[in-house]
Amino acid sequence: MLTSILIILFLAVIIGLVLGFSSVQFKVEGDPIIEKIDSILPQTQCGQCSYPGCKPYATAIAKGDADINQCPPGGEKGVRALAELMGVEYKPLNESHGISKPKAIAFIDEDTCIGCTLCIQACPVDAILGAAKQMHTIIEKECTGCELCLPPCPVDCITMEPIEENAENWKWKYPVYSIAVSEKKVNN
Amino acid sequence: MKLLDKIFKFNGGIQAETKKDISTKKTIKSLPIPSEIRLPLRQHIGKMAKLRVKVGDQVLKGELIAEADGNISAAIHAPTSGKIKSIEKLLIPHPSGLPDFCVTLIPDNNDKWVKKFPIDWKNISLKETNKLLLNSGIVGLGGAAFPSHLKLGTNRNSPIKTLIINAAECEPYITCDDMLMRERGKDLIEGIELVQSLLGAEETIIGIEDNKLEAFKIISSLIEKKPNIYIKVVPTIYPSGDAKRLIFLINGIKIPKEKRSSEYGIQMFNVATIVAIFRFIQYGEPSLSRIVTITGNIKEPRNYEVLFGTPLRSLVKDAGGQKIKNNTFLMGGPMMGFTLPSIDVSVTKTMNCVISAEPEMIQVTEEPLPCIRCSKCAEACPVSLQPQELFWFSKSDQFEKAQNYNLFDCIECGCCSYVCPSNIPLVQFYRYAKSEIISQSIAAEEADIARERNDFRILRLDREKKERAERNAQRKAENTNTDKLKLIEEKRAEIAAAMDRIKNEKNI
Amino acid sequence: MLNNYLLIIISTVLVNNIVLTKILGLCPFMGVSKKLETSISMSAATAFVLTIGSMTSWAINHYLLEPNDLIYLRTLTFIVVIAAVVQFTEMLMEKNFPVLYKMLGIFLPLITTNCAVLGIPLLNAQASHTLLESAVFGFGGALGFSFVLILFSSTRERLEGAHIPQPFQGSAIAMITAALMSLAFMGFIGLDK
Amino acid sequence: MINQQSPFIKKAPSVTWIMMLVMLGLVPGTLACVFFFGIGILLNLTIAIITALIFEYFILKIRNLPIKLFITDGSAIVAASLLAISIPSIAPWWIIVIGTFFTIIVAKHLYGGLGSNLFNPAMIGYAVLLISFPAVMTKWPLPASHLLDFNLAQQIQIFVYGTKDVIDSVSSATPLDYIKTQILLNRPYEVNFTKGMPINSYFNASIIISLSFLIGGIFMWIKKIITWHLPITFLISLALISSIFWLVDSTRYLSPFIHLFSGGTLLCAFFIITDPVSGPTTPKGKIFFAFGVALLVYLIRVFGGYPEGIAFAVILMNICVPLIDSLTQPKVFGHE
Repeated sequence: MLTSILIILFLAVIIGLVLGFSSVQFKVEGDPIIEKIDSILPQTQCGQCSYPGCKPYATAIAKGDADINQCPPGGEKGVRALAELMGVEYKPLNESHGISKPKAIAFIDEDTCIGCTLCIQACPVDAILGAAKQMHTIIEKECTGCELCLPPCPVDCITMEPIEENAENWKWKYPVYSIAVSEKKVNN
Repeated sequence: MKLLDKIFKFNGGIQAETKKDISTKKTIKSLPIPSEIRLPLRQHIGKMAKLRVKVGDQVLKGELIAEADGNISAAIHAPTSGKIKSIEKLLIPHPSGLPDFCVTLIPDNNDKWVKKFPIDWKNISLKETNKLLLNSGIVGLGGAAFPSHLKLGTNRNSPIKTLIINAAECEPYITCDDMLMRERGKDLIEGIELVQSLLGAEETIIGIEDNKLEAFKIISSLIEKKPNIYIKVVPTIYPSGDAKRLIFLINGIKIPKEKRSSEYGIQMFNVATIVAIFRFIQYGEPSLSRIVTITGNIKEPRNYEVLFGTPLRSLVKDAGGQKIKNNTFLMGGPMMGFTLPSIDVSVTKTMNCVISAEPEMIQVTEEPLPCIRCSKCAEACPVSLQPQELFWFSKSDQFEKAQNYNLFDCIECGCCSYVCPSNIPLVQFYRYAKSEIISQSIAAEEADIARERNDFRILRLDREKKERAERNAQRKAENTNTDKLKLIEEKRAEIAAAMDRIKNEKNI
Repeated sequence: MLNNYLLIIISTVLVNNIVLTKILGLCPFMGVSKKLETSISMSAATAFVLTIGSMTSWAINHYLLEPNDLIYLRTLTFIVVIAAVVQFTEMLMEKNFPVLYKMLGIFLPLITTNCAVLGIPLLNAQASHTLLESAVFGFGGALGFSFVLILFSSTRERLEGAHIPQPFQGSAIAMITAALMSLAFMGFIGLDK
Repeated sequence: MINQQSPFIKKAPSVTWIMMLVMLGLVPGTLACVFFFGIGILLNLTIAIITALIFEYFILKIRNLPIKLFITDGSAIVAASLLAISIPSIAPWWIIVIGTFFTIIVAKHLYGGLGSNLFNPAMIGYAVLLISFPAVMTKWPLPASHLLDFNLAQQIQIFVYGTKDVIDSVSSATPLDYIKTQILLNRPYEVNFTKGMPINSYFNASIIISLSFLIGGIFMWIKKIITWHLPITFLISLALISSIFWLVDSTRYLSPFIHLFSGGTLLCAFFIITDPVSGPTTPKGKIFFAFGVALLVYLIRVFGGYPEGIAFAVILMNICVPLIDSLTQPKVFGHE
């Protein structure tokens, strides 16, 4: 009886020492996984995930505070990529955070705009040009379509316009055939 | 003249029925000026040409309508004299079937030339010649539509040793290069000599498939006395006319996807492009027309010399119309071409061939089955890819893996689909996957920009906040400072007073 | 002598494969076999834990438990030792391969409860192997585990594009595949004689 | 259906046509089997094909796939035929039905049907049967010209009730089985081809059957359904491996000749490992795969517990196929 207790004690001490030593030796700082997650997120900075931007959301995912299905602009593909990176099961987009829709770009109706600069302050990527009491315009190339400029506008002069398909951005479509060859796999 | 014997062989390829004799029975015919000309502003690889005319302008034949926008772009000229009717989005010959900007010109039927400026290339520098070529509007007429001035450009690292003339014309049905060689061999040879000396190349090799006997005879007799021009007959195996495949057949050099042939001292031109360059330099005529094969399900198949912008409808009408009406036309060959969105599109610089679709071409008789991994496609792939794996990944959206299997090395030649026992439209899957990957990478780039800008904004807001805080603090500090000084001074005054008192007391 | 070790290896890798014949360690076998990359790293981690674990377990069994007639403590002490080795491996990985560490996720600490990892030291103790034999047995077990895990994950990657009937997608078809692999491994019966 | 993208022309044999040619290739071998092992082989074949089609029909119906398209592709018939030929001619009917079930339903359709199966369906069916019913699966009739003393009533009786209640004298161990037992028991064995021992009649039959399969194989090769890689590598590897052992100790190990011409070696070489779906696709991979199968076949035949290792060897190598394929990618044009 006594020997067994002694042996267990002995083991506990040895193991404790080894682990204690290695925990000092292999101390980890920083978390490169955040960068990886951030690179998957679409960087719209829209805040639909309930975090103030993509980076904060990435941090929250890495910490385990947020789920992977809270990013509507990333859509199903984004969730899949996150699921793969994190090694968890795919789950459908959480609709309480919004639904995925095709990318759109904000347009300012320049006749209505009163130049209040509220939208400029709201834009997360500084894609709106203009100064006080002057008409504002959107730098199309830089607009992420986050819609954050819509609510602050006092005169509702901003509209979201989906990007039109033209000969330049046109994509070949998924071949459609009547049977299983081309049936896309939905699960896992 | 020398005949080169050693032929290298790439993996696979296919031997399809060439069907070329359909359209070689008659000579090249010039199509009369149509009643309306619609010129798309994007007929080449690169940026859309920059418009130089406005609605209502009167233009002469050969006058600049749109100029090259930057270096990777090509100019567009009026194919005949007339009046600009409109500038609007119209259907263009593009697989998307989407409209794009076009200039509509109403010909006045005078066909009056603008003043031509032949180039005295022997007495001016290469750089100047090249600058002039920028607005020749000449692009690769084999179908790739790569602006030719870039290929003749001077800013390259390695000198060009070999000029290869692509006369393989490997796709079935197409005969425009064949007919050009038969009828305009002299222009071609003069053009070759010109381009060879422009490039400073030591030799020229003409690569021709062994099914064009007549053209071969004519060309060989023309180059009999030319010491630096060789002709090399390659076997009729599609896709021997693909640039990198042809270079390999001729020189045994395998040029990877991401490299240009010029890095290996080789430059390649299509026969029609050579003639266009020759005409521009010799006579000052910009690129205004091309030879188009019209064949297939048509009453009078033959080759036409057609002005750019001519509606396909007038071409079809002149060729007697379709034998079996189905209103479907393919642009390019049957292996790599695409169905035209409408008969109302116009002839462009890339339109080497129009095939009036045979019913069996557009009607799939057998249903596709799943891939049975028979690897017939891998045996046929001229790039030595694994089409069955690419298909497997493309159909299930596993793009990363598809890229690991070198999806982007695929030249979409269609050999895999041609031999597939399961009837799978393999090339369609690759195009889909490529499109998706490209759009994803564009999205990723945009995301990077957005991230940077967002980071910058956060930084800026932080800095502003800090600055504000600092200012406040400073202001506060300033306030407190004066108070303190006052205090100290008061204290000092008190001390001094006390000292004085003590002194006084001592003195007393 | 060498023959003996060779037989142990053949036996543990092919004939008595720890996963397919002994049906031990199914949890990571199913859990981390979705991607080839993770399965390779999982294999490495398990091999490390198994070899070290079976050696330390041997030492404890040989020097502490058997002389003191405390064989009933085997399971308990082995679990503790394995848990410690796993903890150690985890820290090592977090430091050196952080992305992998994140990808393996819960399955890394779960090596502790991997019955293969406990099973091998126990089998070692039962068969009264020597230190070297224990190490070889542990390593062979790990090799067998890695071997089938890597093969299994490569087949599962291939299945990703397959048009599997809805009810059989995911784990179901993986279990069936494992069963068929096990069936094939039955062909090795008798090879270790 | 309208084809809207290139290429607009094509010329390829259909899957059905390929499967039909495979069936044609099987004809000489099957006839030889029938000649030596009796009409039972034909009964097996018939019942296997019928049950395979029935299973196929129902599973397609359940999976909501176009029935006509997939039934006519012929893959089920080929798989069932390969299974039936491997099963002893005196096996009862339910053996075939169980085997076909595993072949069609488990090995093929659970994995997604045509083109998706990881394992060779026929070999899965065979391996399941061999492990579950070893006694039945290793009992072949003595090879003789069974067509001459053909007794339909007896055959059907065997087919319905199995051999147990009928007669015992018709069956014996296969040559590989016999030799293995003899070696295990340290007894001498005969591999002489001229004496009239039962083992010799086995070999004579084996050689003729093997040659018939070879003819079928060559036919498929001429028709370009199979490439040389798989069968040739397999046969050469098996010959090489067995030669090495045989040269080391010819009293313990059989000559390569016997290995090549016994069991289902040639059937395996031309019809089983050439299954495109479960096999590798790259030329190098094919060589690797065939070598692996040969090695495993030899190991299991000589050292393992089962008399014939083809089914196990093929399935084991099938498991390795995705890995082999990804590791043996040919060099892409222009890549160094």
